[in-house]
Amino acid sequence: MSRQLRYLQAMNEAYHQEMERDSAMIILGEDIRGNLRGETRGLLAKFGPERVLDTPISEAAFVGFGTGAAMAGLRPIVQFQIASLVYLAFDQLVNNAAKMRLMMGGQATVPVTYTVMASGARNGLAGQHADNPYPYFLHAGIKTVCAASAYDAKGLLISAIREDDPVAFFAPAACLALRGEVPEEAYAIPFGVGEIKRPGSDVTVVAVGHLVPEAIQVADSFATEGISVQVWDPRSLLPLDKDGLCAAAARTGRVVIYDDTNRTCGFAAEVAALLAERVFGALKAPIKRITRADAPIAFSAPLEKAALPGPERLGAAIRVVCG
Amino acid sequence: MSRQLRYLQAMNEAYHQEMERDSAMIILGEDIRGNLRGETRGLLAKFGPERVLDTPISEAAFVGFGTGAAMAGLRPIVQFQIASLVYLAFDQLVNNAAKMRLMMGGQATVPVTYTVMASGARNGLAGQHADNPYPYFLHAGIKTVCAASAYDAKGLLISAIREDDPVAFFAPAACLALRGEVPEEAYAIPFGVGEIKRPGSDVTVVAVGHLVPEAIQVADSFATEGISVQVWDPRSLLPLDKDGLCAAAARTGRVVIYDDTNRTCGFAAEVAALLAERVFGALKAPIKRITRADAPIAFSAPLEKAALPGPERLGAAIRVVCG
Amino acid sequence: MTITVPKPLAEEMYRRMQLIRRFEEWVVKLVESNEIAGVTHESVGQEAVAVGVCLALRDDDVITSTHRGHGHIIAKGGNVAHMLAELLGREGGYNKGRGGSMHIADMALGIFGANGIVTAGCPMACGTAYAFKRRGQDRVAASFFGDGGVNHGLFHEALNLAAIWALPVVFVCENNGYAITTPIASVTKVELYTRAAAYGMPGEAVDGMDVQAVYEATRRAVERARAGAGPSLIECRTYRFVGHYTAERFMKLDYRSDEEIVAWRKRDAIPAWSKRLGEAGLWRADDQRRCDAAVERELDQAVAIARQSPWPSADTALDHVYARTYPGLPAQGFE
Amino acid sequence: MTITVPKPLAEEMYRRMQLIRRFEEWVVKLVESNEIAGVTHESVGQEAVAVGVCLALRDDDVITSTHRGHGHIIAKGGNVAHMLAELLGREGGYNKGRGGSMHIADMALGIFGANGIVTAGCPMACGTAYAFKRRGQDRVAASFFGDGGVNHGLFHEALNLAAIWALPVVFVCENNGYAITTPIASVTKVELYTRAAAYGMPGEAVDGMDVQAVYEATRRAVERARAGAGPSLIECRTYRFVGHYTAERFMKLDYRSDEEIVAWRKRDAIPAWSKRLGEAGLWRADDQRRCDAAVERELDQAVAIARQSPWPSADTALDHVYARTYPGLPAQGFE
Ligand SMILES: Cc1ncc(C[n+]2csc(CCOP(=O)(O)OP(=O)(O)O)c2C)c(N)n1
Ligand SMILES: Cc1ncc(C[n+]2csc(CCOP(=O)(O)OP(=O)(O)O)c2C)c(N)n1
Ligand SMILES: [Mg+2]
Ligand SMILES: [Mg+2]
Repeated sequence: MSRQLRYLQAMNEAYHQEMERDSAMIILGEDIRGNLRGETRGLLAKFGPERVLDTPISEAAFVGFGTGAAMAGLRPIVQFQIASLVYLAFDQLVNNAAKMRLMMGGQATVPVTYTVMASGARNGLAGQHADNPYPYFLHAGIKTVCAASAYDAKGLLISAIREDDPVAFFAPAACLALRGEVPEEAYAIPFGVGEIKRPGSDVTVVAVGHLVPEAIQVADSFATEGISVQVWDPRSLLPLDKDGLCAAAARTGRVVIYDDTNRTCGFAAEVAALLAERVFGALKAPIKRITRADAPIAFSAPLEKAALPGPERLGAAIRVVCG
Repeated sequence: MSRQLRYLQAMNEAYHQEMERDSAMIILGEDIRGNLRGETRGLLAKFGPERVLDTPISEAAFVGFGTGAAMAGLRPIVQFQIASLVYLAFDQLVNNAAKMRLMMGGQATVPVTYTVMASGARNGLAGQHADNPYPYFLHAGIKTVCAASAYDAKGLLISAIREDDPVAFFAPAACLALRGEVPEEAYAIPFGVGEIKRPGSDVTVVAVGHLVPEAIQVADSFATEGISVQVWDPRSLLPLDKDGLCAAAARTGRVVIYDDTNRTCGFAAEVAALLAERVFGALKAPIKRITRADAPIAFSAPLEKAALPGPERLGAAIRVVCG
Repeated sequence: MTITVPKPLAEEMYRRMQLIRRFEEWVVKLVESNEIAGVTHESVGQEAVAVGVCLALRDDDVITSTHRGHGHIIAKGGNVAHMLAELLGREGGYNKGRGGSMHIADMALGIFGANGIVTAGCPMACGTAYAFKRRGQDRVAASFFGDGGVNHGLFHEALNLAAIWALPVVFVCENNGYAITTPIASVTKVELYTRAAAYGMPGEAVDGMDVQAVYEATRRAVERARAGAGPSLIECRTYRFVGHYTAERFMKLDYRSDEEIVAWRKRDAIPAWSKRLGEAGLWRADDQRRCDAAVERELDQAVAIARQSPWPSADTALDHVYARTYPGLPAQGFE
Repeated sequence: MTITVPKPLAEEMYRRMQLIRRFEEWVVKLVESNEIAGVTHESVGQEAVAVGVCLALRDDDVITSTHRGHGHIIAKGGNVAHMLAELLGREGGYNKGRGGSMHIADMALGIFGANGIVTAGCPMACGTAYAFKRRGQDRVAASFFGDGGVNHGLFHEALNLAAIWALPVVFVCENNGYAITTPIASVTKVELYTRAAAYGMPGEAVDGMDVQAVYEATRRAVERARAGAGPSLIECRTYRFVGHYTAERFMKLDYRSDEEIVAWRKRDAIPAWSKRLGEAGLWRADDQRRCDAAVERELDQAVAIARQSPWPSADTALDHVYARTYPGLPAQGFE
């Protein structure tokens, strides 16, 4: 009942269970067989080299390969070893895979899951390896989920895999070592349904990915001050649970968005814009965004920390909107 | 005094005047010499094949080439024949050129201008050729301008060229045939300074690129109804004239953002978020966004029109916020 | 210059080439009468490549095409009425009017789409071929691209993938000498087909104005692929008799000399093939006329059908974006 | 196996190789003591490539480097104290602590940056070389990349650009047999250097464990480039004695056999070169020891200097993003 798994183990279990269920599934990417982090452990042994493919360093081609394979009836998982590699395949993602169905008038079905490993900053990854590129996917209209816990990782990954459209699954670097309760059987967390990860009545914090556990900690710390903080996790960023978001925001009338993507045109901007449009009347204070600065992440720890959103800033923002 | 030029001629004049001024400048891209549209007319004859380069169809490499050339002391203009080609060079743009200076601790200076031709939809361009990808640049922190008139085209392009950082200059497809007064001498429109393109006191329309002239028409049409519509054009999207924007919005207390990029995490989202944060107290109505739908543009005219922002929708939104 | 293919195939080669030619001429007319919007790239002059390649494929083989795709689609058996309805933006078009010239597809016929991005179809052909291979099917994917494509990173990555996994793909380079205004010799120092060696696959150049030569070369490559021996690269040397796109005629470009165009027009594959059919005693004087007339009838009817096809309704603009939608997805541009 | 280079150069080859080796060993120690954060890729085993190439360059020539860049930077004359300060994230580092291992640069020494994206430096080297050419300078750009890079689209596009414009670039492929865990033979069917032919440039393979062989091959390519005859590709066959990155030792990966590692370690370029120096009568018994001791002193001092370098101040986190800033640019993450 309360089996604990790490985030990467939860992903691994989802891969195993789904590939077992559906022989049309294949997985490909760089060093899948080598299994650097653990999420692809045992796949080669169980499913063989025809379904578990190590690719050359050719991101654009292996994304296009996934599109073609999907159109021809397979269900590929295309794994990006690090998040910023999506840029190398950007045309194949946003101008091909994502548009194929509409452009063909519904003829093509493109059931591909992109697993984007280790997104976001983590201690010393520096400028090119610390991005959290999901806003690009959202703007391009690609279905996107970001799992904040081991439980969500398994459930959202399974939903992503079963979806008949391209879906990007983001696994934040700062989440990969998390542990949590994960049921053994396969289960799917529906897209477009956010979750109140911590109830509260004074202010709503909308948090994504590794910032969800952080936000919960900050929320807990406010209990002593008599400020009741609700933490809402969208889980799937596109489709976004707009009704759930608006309801959560309207309930408190105060909102802080806590998101680790660049500020300008980031996810927090979309949430703020949505609320300014839909629940304007219910708002009691300006909507605050606590995000990454619009800057590449510098290597050195103090600089890195200064550019990232952090619990102190979240706390300060909560005080401002409640004050 | 009132010489009229087309938008493309204004760009052409900027190219000529700046390349004449600075022998470190080169221009490269696909079919620059062939001069399909007119903006590169006469460059080859005047500046010779060493400064006017036709590239192979290798967008990623020619962007990287531009970065290297700039670091070594040249000042390249890298032209994208159509807007969606930026996706093919996305890594070289957002993960290399844009980050080089920070990653090198200030050692590298990368004075490159990317001219992004014919962005946005235009009658039948269909799914892959109708994008307006500036939100990707904004999110990545790349300085970006979008010129709405022939006058702005020349002035903003000259500023872009003189900037010591990578700058993307967007030339919307729907603007290329516009005519307007353009001074003969070289002039620079400063970055980070928006412009009230039409004064008004009841509602502010924030419009970009080809939607600026459209918004002015709609604004004019409201005069008879007694609604006074102000049209504000940011001109440079990054840096954004946040003070000018907030002042314009606060003056009217009502805002409609009229932008031809996808809705989710688009430019309109950023503007709305900014206003919800900064001028919340001055707002008299919800902030409305009239944008493109989050969908690839279909080929057929009625579908294309339905997915794009349009004057009727802008008009309806103005009525809602003023009503 | 003997004819080695059976008579019905030889005749079909002629018919499809002629159908392409006349189709493209109809397209130009419809663009000029403003019935077709946007940008169309005609393949006039290159018909022998499309037909030679596609007739060497089986119906259940797949092609990926390019911005200059009309010929490929017709050669693979595409229905010209559905194509024209698509070009007119109608609901009865192949893509229900959503795609237009650069995206025409017929998944049932193995036409996995024209594509507006140079070489974008190449990796997709690899994935498709992999699906065939994995299912134990002996089907093949042929991927068309132009001379401009061979300098693109995707070309390189896709050919390498196909080679290392021995995928049943035939890469077909339509070398018409130019990428828009850029001569291939100015952007590539080697004969294009020789690049096959960089991936360990066979490559050959073939006269793209000789439909039978293209057909034979493709046959060899297809047989290799079906037998599990992996991919090949075929460079077809051809020429477009017209501009890069319909609009070019008004643009006064001068990247090609009139002499060059005239010299290539003299090598026009369609009359040349008709002549050979005659010389080989396979065709009599009026066989060509009969065939041409049938082509005309087919196109006249197709244009009529296409013109009668209804326009898509604006309220379906956001259909077909996803296989599965959710509330609020895709988002409208207004609330 | 005679020594063809002058004695001072031969000694400098040894010294730089040894400096790289011991530098990398320091790095591992500092990673393990948590003084260096993030991910570092050591070049232990590959020293002869970095040194052979860079000593064939002039000071005013340029290199672009990779994620495995420490060796290249030291070989090009980089200051190890500034490098170590960078790795420790200090203000006195080459990049003021902004870059870390994967981005070290010294523009003054022609080191146009390590780069975390495979082959990203290749097109930049082309642009740099173009700048030299345009200014009439006879300077050269050398671009390093691994065996994993040769399947990337950027490799293809960059080599083609360099070839058609006859740019003074030397492309140096460090073939250490693996891209992380992926053996090169599983992702490429041909000998890597043969791909040069696809661009019409000379290519050759060289023993990457022989510093002099690398040096000679690079000299030839550099002379060609300086003379205006265009780019070359050199494949240096080498091996990394250690894991892909420091962390690998704890990961229990099994993509390489112990025998393979041992066999390559026997070919270690550094003792081999010292031995040749001795055999050629250029070095006496304690020459190596003296040189080694100097290397140790240099590194000990460098570590000490680096450790004393101050941390960057958090309020400068948004400096150096742009050459010219504007109010509100770059945006903070909070208001
Ligand atoms: C990747 C990419 N770059 C640029 C373009 C713009 N463009 C469209 S067609 C074309 C020329 C293509 O030349 P080629 O491949 O030889 O095909 P052809 O037009 O000659 O049939 C270019 C540059 C594009 N569509 N895709
Ligand atoms: C374009 C790109 N794809 C993937 C990665 C992730 N990655 C980092 S190093 C590496 C292996 C590189 O192998 P190789 O080029 O042979 O260099 P080596 O590590 O052997 O020196 C990979 C796949 C990357 N940094 N860049
Ligand atoms: Mg061509
Ligand atoms: Mg390697």
